[in-house]
Amino acid sequence: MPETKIISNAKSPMVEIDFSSIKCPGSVLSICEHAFLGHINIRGSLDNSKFAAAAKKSLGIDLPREANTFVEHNAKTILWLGPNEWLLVCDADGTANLVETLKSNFEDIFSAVTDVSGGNTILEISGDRARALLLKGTPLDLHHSVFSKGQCAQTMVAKTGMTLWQVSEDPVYKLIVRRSFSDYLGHWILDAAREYHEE
Amino acid sequence: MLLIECPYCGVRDESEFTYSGEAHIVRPLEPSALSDKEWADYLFYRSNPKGLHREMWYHSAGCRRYFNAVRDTVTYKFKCVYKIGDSQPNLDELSSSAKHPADVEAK
Amino acid sequence: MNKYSIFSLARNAMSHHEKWQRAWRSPSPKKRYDAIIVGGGGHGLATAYYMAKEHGMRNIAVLEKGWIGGGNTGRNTTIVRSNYLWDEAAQLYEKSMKLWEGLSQDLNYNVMFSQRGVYNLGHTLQDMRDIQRRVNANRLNGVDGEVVDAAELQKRIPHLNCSPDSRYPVLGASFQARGGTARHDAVAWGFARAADNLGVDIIQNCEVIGFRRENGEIQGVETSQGYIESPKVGVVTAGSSSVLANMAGLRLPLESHPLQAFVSEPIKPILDTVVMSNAVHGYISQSDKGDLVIGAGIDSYNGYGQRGSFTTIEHTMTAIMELFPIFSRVRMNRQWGGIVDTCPDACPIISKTDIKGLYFNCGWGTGGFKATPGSGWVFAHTVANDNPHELNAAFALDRFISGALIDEHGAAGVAH
Amino acid sequence: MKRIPNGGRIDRSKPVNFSFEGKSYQGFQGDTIASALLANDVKLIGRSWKYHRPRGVVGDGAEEPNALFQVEQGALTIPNVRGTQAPIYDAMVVNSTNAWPSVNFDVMSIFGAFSRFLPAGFYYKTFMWPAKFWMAYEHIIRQASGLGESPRESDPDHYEKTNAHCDVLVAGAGPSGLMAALSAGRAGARVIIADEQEELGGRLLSSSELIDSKPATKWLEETLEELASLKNVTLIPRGTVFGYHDANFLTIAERLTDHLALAQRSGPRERLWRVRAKQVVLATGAHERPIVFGNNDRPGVMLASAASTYTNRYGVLLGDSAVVFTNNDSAYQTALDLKASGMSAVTLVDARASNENLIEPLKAVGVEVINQCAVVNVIGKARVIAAEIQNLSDDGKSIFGAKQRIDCDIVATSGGWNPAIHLYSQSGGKALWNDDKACFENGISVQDQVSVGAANASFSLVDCLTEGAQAGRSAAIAAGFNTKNTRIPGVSCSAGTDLTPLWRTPTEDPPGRGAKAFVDQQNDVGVSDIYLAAREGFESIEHVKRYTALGFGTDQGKMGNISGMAILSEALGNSISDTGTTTFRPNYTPVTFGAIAGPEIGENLSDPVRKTAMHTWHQENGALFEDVGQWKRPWYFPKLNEDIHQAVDRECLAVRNSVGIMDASTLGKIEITGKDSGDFLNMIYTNAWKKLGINTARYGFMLGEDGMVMDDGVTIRLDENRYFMHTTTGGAASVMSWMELWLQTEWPELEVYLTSVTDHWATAAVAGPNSRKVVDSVIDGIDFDKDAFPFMASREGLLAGLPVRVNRISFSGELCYEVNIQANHGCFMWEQLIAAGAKYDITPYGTEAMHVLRAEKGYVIVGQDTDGSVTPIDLGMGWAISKTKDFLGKRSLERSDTARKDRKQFVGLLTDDPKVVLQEGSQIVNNASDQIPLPMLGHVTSSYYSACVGRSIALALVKNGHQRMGDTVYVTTPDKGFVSAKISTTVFLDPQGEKQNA
Ligand SMILES: Cc1cc2nc3c(=O)[nH]c(=O)nc-3n(C[C@H](O)[C@H](O)[C@H](O)COP(=O)(O)OP(=O)(O)OC[C@H]3O[C@@H](n4cnc5c(N)ncnc54)[C@H](O)[C@@H]3O)c2cc1C
Ligand SMILES: NC(=O)c1ccc[n+]([C@@H]2O[C@H](COP(=O)([O-])OP(=O)(O)OC[C@H]3O[C@@H](n4cnc5c(N)ncnc54)[C@H](O)[C@@H]3O)[C@@H](O)[C@H]2O)c1
Ligand SMILES: Cc1cc2nc3c(=O)[nH]c(=O)nc-3n(C[C@H](O)[C@H](O)[C@H](O)COP(=O)(O)O)c2cc1C
Ligand SMILES: [Zn+2]
Repeated sequence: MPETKIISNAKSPMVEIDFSSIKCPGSVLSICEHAFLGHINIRGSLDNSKFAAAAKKSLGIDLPREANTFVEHNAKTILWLGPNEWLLVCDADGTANLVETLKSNFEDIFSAVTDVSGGNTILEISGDRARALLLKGTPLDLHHSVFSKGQCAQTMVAKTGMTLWQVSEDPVYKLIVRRSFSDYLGHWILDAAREYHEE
Repeated sequence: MLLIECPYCGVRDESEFTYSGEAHIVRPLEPSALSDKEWADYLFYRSNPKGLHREMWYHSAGCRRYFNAVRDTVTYKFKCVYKIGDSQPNLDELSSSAKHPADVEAK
Repeated sequence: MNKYSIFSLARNAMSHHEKWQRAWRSPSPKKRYDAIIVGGGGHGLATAYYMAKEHGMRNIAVLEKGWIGGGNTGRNTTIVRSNYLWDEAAQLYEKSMKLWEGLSQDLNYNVMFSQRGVYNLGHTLQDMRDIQRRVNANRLNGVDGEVVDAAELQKRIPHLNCSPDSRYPVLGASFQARGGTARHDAVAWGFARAADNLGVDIIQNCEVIGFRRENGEIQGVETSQGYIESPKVGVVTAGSSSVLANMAGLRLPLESHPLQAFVSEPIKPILDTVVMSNAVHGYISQSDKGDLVIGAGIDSYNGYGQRGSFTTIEHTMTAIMELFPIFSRVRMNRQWGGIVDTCPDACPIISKTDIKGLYFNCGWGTGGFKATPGSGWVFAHTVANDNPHELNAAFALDRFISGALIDEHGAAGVAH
Repeated sequence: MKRIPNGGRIDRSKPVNFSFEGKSYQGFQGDTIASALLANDVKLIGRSWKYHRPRGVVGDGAEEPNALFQVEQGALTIPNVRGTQAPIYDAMVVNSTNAWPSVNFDVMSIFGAFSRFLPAGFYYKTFMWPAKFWMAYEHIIRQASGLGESPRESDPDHYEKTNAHCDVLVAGAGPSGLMAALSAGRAGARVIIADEQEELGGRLLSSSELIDSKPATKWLEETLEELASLKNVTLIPRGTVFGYHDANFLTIAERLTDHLALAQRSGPRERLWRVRAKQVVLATGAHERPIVFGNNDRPGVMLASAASTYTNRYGVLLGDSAVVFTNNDSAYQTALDLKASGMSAVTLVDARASNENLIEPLKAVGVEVINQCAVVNVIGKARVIAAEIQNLSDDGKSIFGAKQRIDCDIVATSGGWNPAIHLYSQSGGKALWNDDKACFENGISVQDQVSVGAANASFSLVDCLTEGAQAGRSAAIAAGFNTKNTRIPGVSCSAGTDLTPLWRTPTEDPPGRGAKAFVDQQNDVGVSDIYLAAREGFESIEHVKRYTALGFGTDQGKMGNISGMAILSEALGNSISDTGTTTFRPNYTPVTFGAIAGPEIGENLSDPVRKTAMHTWHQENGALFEDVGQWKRPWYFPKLNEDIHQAVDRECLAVRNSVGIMDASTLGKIEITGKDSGDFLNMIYTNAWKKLGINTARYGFMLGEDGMVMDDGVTIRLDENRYFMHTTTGGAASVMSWMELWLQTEWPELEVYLTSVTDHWATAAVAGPNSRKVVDSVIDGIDFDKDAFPFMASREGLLAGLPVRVNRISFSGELCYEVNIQANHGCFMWEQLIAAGAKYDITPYGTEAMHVLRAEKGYVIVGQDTDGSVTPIDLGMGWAISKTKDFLGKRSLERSDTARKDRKQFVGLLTDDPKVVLQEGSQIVNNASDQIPLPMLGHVTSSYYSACVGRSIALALVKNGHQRMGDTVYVTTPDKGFVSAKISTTVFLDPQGEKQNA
């Protein structure tokens, strides 16, 4: 997937990192940044049926209740972050509207909706070595019997936090890292991938 | 290297958590009514037991929830975890469920 | 007592070393002592020694649950310095430093006190401000100190990585020339032998399991070897202090944490001073045997297990690699942990308690080895006179009530 | 070359050239340094640590105390390489350690002659006079200590780390480990099996037994093939399991390139595996222990199993004749192996009475067997020439009769076997003494762990295979897999395991008198040292360890510790189980610092480098950076040839006179939402929040419960139930968890949610009299009129169509607008502002100018002007403390000491000489001529030359300072002098705040 790191007046958080410098076929390891997406943090309690209903009304799907899972709906990914917290990833264009919709549907309900799009970026990691690469930095067990498609987790990778989810069994992973840590993570990945270079 | 069960996310590595000290130290409702000595007790004095300890952990790199745990400060084994607000487990019952001598006494 | 000297060594060599006396006796506990010191670490043994030497108390005992020197005394990185920030702390540690300077002769035991100097590195502008502040305060308190810039530091410690390209470049350091290291075991043994020589009973494998008191006064201690009567009990049990306090129905403002350290294989001399860094969190020196002795930061959780988590070791190792990249191919031989009694203001508690005749000397946390002689000296005074010496008056428990804490976190960040 | 014509696991078609002590030698692929040197008949390979006695190879693995080498030179050099485990490769450069100028002629061997003056602990008794000479003595002691040399250059190699999870971790790949891996692997469990050796197989690699009627090595080959074919099994050869931590966390150091010739190496040198295992099977085998006797350290004295290994596995011909000395059955095989290797004379000396069954096979091949005798002494210095034996009494406690001399090249000895319980002990288990087998063994398991095979004191091959298979199966079942029994292969005949303990050959004289008999060769600890320690009252084994250095070396006493314990119990007259062991600790064998640190070192990786959206712009525009927390913040932007002072003066003047721009993105930003947000803030901050108007801002202090200032910042009310908090750059994360702590644990009933938005926003502070014009020209939708948009107000607008929030707050005391934009547009915004400011010569400024500007106004920097012991009242900001409500830390302010009126207080300082800039961190005194210790009043927290004020200014904490305006005090200088200064207010410029309100 082609990466876009600069559009008109925006720069992606990982603008300085060149993943194509990892010299190996994509089937071995492939990494790209999905910048400029919408990220909306949603807080509320599913024990509050009004909140649950309002969320469903706004999103067209229930917020995932089960820990460490995510759902996809209408080009939106909704990740469970905690017992009263979700992250919604969507197209940049729709973000502002969605934030407004959520806020108005949540009117008078104990909740919070916060646009955090500028603070996050997403990496997609795939290939035979994807799992091994991540395992160099994360204490999470990524074996398919433990962590598979449909699951997500917030954890550490190297010395920064990440939100990780598995998109397909191949495996393809996506991970969110905070903007200010992303350049660091980029360097970490380039270093960790050195082993996989094919001269 | 502890292995900690977050009551929300499940079992995770120690590196995702931040230790947060003794649990159930309730902030006095009316601090100004306390003597300096009572206030000092709340602020600084800790039970610091050798053995079972009720303590707080923060899943800082995960769901960012605080929760409580009972852990043995000698074996470092967690006896149980429970959510903030849940009733305190009975330490005597937990300690009698110790598996073997090494569980209660340091090597 | 056999006097130790090169001559006695030679004489004994002639008799195949068969005539050496015990360094200390192995007495059975008496029924009653004038005072009991609980805890046979360096501090406890020093206390007993100075009680006997300075205060003429001869009918006293040190009770140790295991083997003397087996607590933190036997597992610390042996850094000795006195460049603390606040007046009270500086005076206390400086008293200790002065005692160190004559200790081998005083005890007739070579504790190998090596004044090879101690550097505390600064990596940020704020570190450097703090270093200036501390060195200035030290000088006015009569404690030697010097601020060294990065260029000078590079000359003095050629293998230290002072490159501006490191993650947290070394900007400079404070230096205390009189600081250094000592042989930790010898400190315990030297005090034990000297105390024993003055009549102190050192009783090992004798665990205190309870206190007897009446009308708010201490009567004696229950031990694994039976009840022992004494009107004065000084508790010097470091990581176990809360456990002892609990036996007496007291609580302390302490938490016990694992603190880890490790050594490399022995290598030929390469580092002739002590280097500490708060910011990247590691400290290193080379022992006389040749191993690099490296200390970590405390593990965050409470622990009585004398072991900690591997991540802490890794973290410290990263720090050491930042400071001394040349050691990357050297190997780590052994790692271990101690139980440190940390106090909210990173300063010790040397205090009377609400129970008459019961005294606590604790809270030295990650940095009390350097204070061993001084701590014993002031605590001996406190127990003997039922009153603190002016050097330790500020370290009483009441500071937690009044709020007059002596916050040494800055100077003590990694306080070794 | 001393080789057996064929056999063994060396590849005779692949000669390998290497050098030792500058001389060239040849070995074969498959040789270790030790085997290759022995094959070249090099017996003297090093000098001992203290006495510099000549030493040779004793063991064949991790237990080796002597064969430690310096391998390679320069940046690649490695100290203390264990020659028994390190393979040779082409052009390898090997040197001995601890000998000068050479092993054969070592000047320091003079210490050997003085050995009687250097018993255990001699330095505690000497070097005390004259006191000041100790440092000189110490220098000499140090020069003599240490083994190998550290590199003196940075390591060119790279180290990797990985996390791993498995159902079953098997440590050790001998017969028992392999069977465990096999049965767990067949069951489908995720298995990791690691072995520290170059090849998997353990003792099978040197075994002459048959398994399933095939040579053991054939069975090994087939088993490894099957394991390699199982996808769920990970094999890690050259992988030492070196640490067993809590919750079944184990560490493995895998060596990836050290066995290759330098030119063939690529990729990482080592990989550290951080393994979390559900079940652990310890199949780490056992270490043979020698029997201790006089001069037992002479080159050529070795373990019986090692002698077999060198013979069978490496095809080394160890000499022409041998004496094998044993107290147990296992060494009988060694005698057979040595005889079979072609030696002309092999004598087996057994301390026990004769046993026909054992003797028969030996006699058959011409091995002489002598029973109820013991080797008492070894003749020869640089190599063994002969062994002397004497009769042993029935109880094994005395020797008698005439000494008999047997000429030989090697003396192979076996005192029995010590199960490798290291990892078990590290796991927290307490080893138990087994009297029958005379060894310590696995006691109760305290983690999900089991020991098998020789590690479990089961020494026969059948038992090893059986226990391994069972353990593998049980572990798989415990991890949730279903499985049947694994077939146990048949074993021809297993060697016997009978043993009668004999720790040392008794001596006629007390231990201090006769020939030196070594227990721990690496540390030169002899029987006499242990007796001396006991005599001097060091009765605990832990004391003996520390007094004599027993077990302190790189081998951690694998060979000598247990014997040392036994000898101590003999000296003390108690039992071995009373004496007990010392504590087993990681590392099992030493592991490189590089592997433990891993790849996360250096400028980019040792700690995250946090960067703002404008970072590249700053870089391109010449900024120097300051580390603030993990952030890189522009410190100042020097123009050509400017030093820091010139640059900062210029930046400050630009802000005061025209306009400057600063990157303020790093400040922590937290959104606080919910109907109870105001109440919550009331508890978190010292001042009151509920009446704050929407779109207005207020400054707040946050205290710890101890009443001391913890953080500060401006918080804006965005709407009825939403606030936007700023924290300090370094404090952001801790403030967030602090607030969560209170919300979640103490006041869960409050309807408040917190969301960190630090990274979402990029922020530029545009400050200076011309700032209004600059922001007005690029931002639409905001009326920038002074009254429409007053100080401490907040507005939303658009910049090139992008939403921005503009806060009129100021840390410089100037008219100032902080513009916030979604961070992806941060750089764009910055460039727009710069472009718009061009006509006012807009000047980017860094943290240093910011510090000066705020100091001119007397604004506090938490962490610089405070140190965790300062209250808002001390700072002269009592106005920010609410009298009417409770808040965190309030009660502490009333404590007797905290409420004192004469605490250290925040004041200004003006030097009498306006050109003198005080040093930050200087101490302040009343009277410079007082005696040391000189009472101190406080210290200088901030100090600058202020181009705007036209003189130096400083901020300080001074005892009772608020009551001492105008007093003269004295301030230390770097050259140990003092300068005079007067106490002043903290505000040096624009006291009425006209500029920021303009
Ligand atoms: C890894 C590490 C590194 C350190 N590095 C340094 C450093 O470089 N510099 C420095 O100055 N300090 C350092 N310290 C701190 C220093 O070791 C301690 O502050 C100091 O040794 C404390 O001495 P002590 O005699 O009070 O305690 P200990 O030596 O711990 O003695 C207490 C004794 O009390 C005994 N005891 C406990 N309970 C009982 C009972 N119920 N009955 C009888 N006896 C009992 C224990 O067995 C123990 O022997 C370090 C500590 C550690 C763990
Ligand atoms: N006859 C006797 O008295 C006697 C005594 C001892 C052993 N033996 C024989 O030795 C064999 C023992 O088999 P086994 O499988 O129990 O042990 P083993 O010695 O064959 O294998 C153990 C393996 O574990 C490795 N190892 C040890 N610690 C390790 C660690 N921390 N990390 C990685 N690897 C490590 C060793 O290098 C070795 O390769 C049997 O054949 C047995 O008959 C016989
Ligand atoms: C200053 C110092 C130096 C040490 N040097 C060594 C050493 O060279 N070799 C070694 O094996 N252990 C060394 N140790 C560690 C001890 O073996 C031991 O681990 C430590 O005293 C803690 O005791 P424990 O492991 O028995 O619990 C050293 C310890 C200290 C405090
Ligand atoms: Zn969680």
